[in-house]
Amino acid sequence: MSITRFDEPAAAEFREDVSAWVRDALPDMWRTSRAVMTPEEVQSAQREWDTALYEGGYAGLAWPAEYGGRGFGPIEELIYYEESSRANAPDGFGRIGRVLAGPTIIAAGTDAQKAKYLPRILDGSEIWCQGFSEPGAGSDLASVSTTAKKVDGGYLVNGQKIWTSFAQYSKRCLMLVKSSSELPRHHNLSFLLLDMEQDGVDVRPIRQINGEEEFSEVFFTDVFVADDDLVGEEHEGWRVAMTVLSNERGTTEAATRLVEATAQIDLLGRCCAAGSDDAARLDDRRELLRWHILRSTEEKAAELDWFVAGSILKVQWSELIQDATRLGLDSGCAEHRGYWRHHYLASKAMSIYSGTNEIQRNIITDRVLRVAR
Amino acid sequence: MSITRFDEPAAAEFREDVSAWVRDALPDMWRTSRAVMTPEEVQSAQREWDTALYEGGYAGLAWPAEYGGRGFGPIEELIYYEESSRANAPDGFGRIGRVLAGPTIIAAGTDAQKAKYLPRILDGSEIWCQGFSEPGAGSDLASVSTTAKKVDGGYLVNGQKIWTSFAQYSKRCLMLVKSSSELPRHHNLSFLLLDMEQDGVDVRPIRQINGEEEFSEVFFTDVFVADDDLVGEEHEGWRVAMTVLSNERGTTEAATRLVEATAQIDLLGRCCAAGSDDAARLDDRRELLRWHILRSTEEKAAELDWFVAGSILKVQWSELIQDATRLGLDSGCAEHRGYWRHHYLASKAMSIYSGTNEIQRNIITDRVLRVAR
Amino acid sequence: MSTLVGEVGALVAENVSEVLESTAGSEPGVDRSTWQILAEGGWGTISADPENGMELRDVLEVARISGRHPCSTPLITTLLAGRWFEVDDDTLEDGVAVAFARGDQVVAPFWTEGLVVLDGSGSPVAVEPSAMESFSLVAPVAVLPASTSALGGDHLAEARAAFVAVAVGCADAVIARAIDWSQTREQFGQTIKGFQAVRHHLANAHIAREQAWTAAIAAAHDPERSGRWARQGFSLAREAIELGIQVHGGVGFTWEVGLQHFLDEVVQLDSILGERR
Amino acid sequence: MSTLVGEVGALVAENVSEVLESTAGSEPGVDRSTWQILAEGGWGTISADPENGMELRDVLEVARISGRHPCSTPLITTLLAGRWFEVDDDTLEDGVAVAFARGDQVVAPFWTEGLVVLDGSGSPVAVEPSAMESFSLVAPVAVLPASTSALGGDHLAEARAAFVAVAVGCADAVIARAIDWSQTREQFGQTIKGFQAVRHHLANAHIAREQAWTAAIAAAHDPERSGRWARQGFSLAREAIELGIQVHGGVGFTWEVGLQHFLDEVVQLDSILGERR
Repeated sequence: MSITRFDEPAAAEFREDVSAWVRDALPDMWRTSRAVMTPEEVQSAQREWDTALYEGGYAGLAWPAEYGGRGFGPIEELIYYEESSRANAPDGFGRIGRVLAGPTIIAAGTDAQKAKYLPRILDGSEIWCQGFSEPGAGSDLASVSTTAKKVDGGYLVNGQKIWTSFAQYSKRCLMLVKSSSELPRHHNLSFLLLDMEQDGVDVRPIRQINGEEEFSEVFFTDVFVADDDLVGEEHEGWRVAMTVLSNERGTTEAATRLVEATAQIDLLGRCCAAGSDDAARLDDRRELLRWHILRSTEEKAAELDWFVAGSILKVQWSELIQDATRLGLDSGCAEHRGYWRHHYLASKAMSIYSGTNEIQRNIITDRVLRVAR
Repeated sequence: MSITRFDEPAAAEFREDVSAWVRDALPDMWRTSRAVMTPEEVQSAQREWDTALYEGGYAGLAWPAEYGGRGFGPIEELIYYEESSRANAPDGFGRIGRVLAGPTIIAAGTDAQKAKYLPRILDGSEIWCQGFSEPGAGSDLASVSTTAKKVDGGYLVNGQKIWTSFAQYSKRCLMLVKSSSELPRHHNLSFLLLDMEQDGVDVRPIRQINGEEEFSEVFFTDVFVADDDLVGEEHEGWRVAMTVLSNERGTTEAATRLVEATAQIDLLGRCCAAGSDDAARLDDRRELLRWHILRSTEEKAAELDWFVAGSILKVQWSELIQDATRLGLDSGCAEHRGYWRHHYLASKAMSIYSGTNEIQRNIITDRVLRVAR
Repeated sequence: MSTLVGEVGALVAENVSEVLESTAGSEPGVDRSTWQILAEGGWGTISADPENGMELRDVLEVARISGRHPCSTPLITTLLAGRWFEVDDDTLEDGVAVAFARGDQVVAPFWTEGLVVLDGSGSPVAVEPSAMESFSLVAPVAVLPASTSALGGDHLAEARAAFVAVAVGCADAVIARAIDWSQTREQFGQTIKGFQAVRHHLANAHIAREQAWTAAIAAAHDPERSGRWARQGFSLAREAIELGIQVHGGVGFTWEVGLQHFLDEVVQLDSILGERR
Repeated sequence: MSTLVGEVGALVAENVSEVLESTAGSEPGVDRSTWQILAEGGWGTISADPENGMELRDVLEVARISGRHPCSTPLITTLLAGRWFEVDDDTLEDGVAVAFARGDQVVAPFWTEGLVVLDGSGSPVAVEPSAMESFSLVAPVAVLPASTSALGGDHLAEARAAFVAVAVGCADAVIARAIDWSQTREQFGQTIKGFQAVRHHLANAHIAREQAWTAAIAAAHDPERSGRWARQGFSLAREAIELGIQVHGGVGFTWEVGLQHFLDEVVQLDSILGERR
């Protein structure tokens, strides 16, 4: 039985457990010398963290117990994210596996897939990435053009994915491909689990607007995927993808963004825009976002009209961070000029990824307010 | 030859002339006891002002000399509006006649119509109103449903117009009616000049969101319009209406709104939101609007890409006044609470009338940026 | 702390909603006859007995429902007064209004003859009918004697939470009407629900309304910052209503359509309960 | 006072535009070879001779044109220096950068080796190549010796007007690309120009860009408030660019598409020339 309200005593107890564990489990180096670590040291701390999560029992919080998880609900997840961000815990490499690949395989995979993949996702030994976005598809995910051609015993994958996090570290990729050029839209896609350590997989980092390389493009040339690695029915991958994406959005992402917004808004209030109405208003909005996340999490746990929250949260946090960084630029403290320029440019992507804010608004009118077109 | 740049010496001279004349011509009572005048006294001052404009030669600034006008261009018009608003001159009842009916008749009317109507518009003896908007048509002006049925010697008009200013004072109405139920859209309307002092014309004031009655609904039941009072070709009234509306929008309206915005923003800066960034920002936007009007007026006079300006100005002044009144509510000085509540509620209509702001944005993309749908 | 409504709140809200749907007039102002029915149903006294288990969060649920109707009743102030003060059931059944500070005045919003007005300490205040503010056609406000003590402290904080919830109800009403209107109004040969600009106005109205609801809930949990929550909540509810009015086009401005009631109610509440910067 | 460009400005703008269209590289940074062509055409010295009749408003026209191209040249600072200082034609043909205050630093934006840097009084300043700011990949900034006197007074005001015009040119470029993109990019079976949300983004970008242009013109006429005009102008140009990027979706964020140059250029200019609150 998982927690459904934050006012249950169990919620406070769980928070204490998490908080104590995070304090203990943080990699030493991360705690003491995070600011001066080399990129290699950061990577090694991230891998260490994946292992620590597994050993501490925090890798599969919301996974059912039969697959090694704890069987918890959204409230425990939120508490975990709040406490780990409060402690500035690292972001492990295993996030896509734990949050997307695992739950997808649990929901739609075969017994063989479960046995083969789940343990290595949980223990952090195999890193996953996701291959949904494509340059030509954009917001219209159903129009992916990476193809899977049926061959003896499996498929040959050809095409290009983009905005792929962790691609350079990944053993596997969960991906949506076009498996039929004849079947109708939404029934022409398949969902595959692809081994990234093959010839024909070419990972190229993308240089972004702020000069960083957070994401990659991945090119696939005749890459083999065995029949055993098809998830769900052939050509019915769209249905599987919808499961994954409904996991992707929502309170968890918002909670991590809240941490980001908090750091920025604190800096504005403490230094760059101290005492201004603008900074005070952003702080009010930040506090509102926090409550909106709590409220949404409880509604999700109580299975109230949960569907609603994801799009609203996405619009809220993306616009909050964009407005905060814009105020940072405009309030113009010399010492933090570089900080704000960097975060301002990076924030421009937030109204686009995870579903553009225009798409979120479409979703609200279509599916929440149910106004037919 | 009219003025094309504000830096011509003629512009400064004209401004001096106008300013001196307005000071002289203002009705005595208006100058001394405006705040305590009864509604009847206000009306009588407005009528006096119509006469004064005629006698001073300011009634037909932009009308050609052959029709009793001065033959001036947009710069002289703007200077006149600036100076008369600076002096808080009253708004005459004759505005629709001078700005819409007269120019329409000059552009599209017959010689007989010109001879019959223009002198009485100029001298203020006949007040006009306009009948375009209808409850069922909204932004889609071409879908008017007030009908004109052909009868011997003219038409019988039936239907309803809405948002009609000055209707209760008007001798005549320039209006768009549906003259054919068979012809295609945009070729099924006629443009008529209707005598309001007939049976079958029923003027009912509209009570607005703030409790005021600035506009009327007008109901027409079998009201006769003679063939002589058709403007342009039968069924080609849409083309005539487009002339009128391109007159309606633009710099002139923006200039009068600037006066309104200035009063509000001054009050915010002086009292209700004194010293706040919000008030300073609104003042910056107000000053920008002023320059945008100047710039647009010079571009119009120089026949540069004038088409552009009207929609941008409309969006600018309506949003500026809405934001100013909202700040007035929020900054919450007790003394001016009633003032802000009144103006806030009234400003809600500004993003709707004179073409909704959504329509303005459509116009910009369609016709200025020329992005085909 | 939980943000979810309890069973009592859900039950009361459902029943109050039924009464309001079936009886409440569509004219703005305080509707005495509807109040009569609510009082007779026992809904005015339910918060006064702690055994019923009605929490502030539950009052919010009822407040939101009551905000959806253009006519007003003293239900919310009565429920609050029942929580705060020792008030006998007869008084509660008559209906209770409470005294708020507004600038240097003390006022009782939604007051009408026959309602008992309680000051900040729960004592009755005599009100002259002539004390009605003439300007407030839609949300009547009685100006109280200047010596009246106004609501303060935790009571003010609770009232703020409850009246932000009323404002959310106002937004609910306008959004529902805007959705209906968008499905019937034709422009340029199609119903306006087909225009993405209209659809995004509706989406933005919904976002603002949901955020306002979060502000109401947060205010109930965080009384120390109730002024900030009220400011945000009223402002967001107002934004939702503004968008709903914009969707209506010109007809949104006519008295008959009645959207002004909801907008003006939120503006009035904000002027009384929102913390000014 | 007139807001209209003069004949000289229109002529220079047209010719400079032709050169930039035909030669300018698409790589961000200072493009020396294009500058060579401009200088040989005599466009760098034209403002130095009062007989040519080039006014500040005319410089704005040229500045807007030059902002439309991702590569930079010292054209605008050279035209300004020619107006302000006694600089010989050879120096102007080499290209001139000028010294601006930025916080407690003095910097020369768009500087590259071979350009003469003039301080606030028109005297040359020696610049070490090592003084380049490492972070500024797209709009190079040289940090000058702290003792350098920066531009002030009327010269600063004129520079503000001219560089707001450059920012408007940046917005022009991004809007033009967004319009092109909207006409080719397909989503959900149609080009995205069919979506009203995209169309309104374009309209709003256009409104912001036109307002920014008004700010540039106003700054040229109203030097006393040049700081406020610069703040507004840069902020509006930035808004236009943000909307243009949003229309591009994910590809707007890739280095290859190159929109970041225009956004970053405006951000850099604002940090140097915009008045902070």
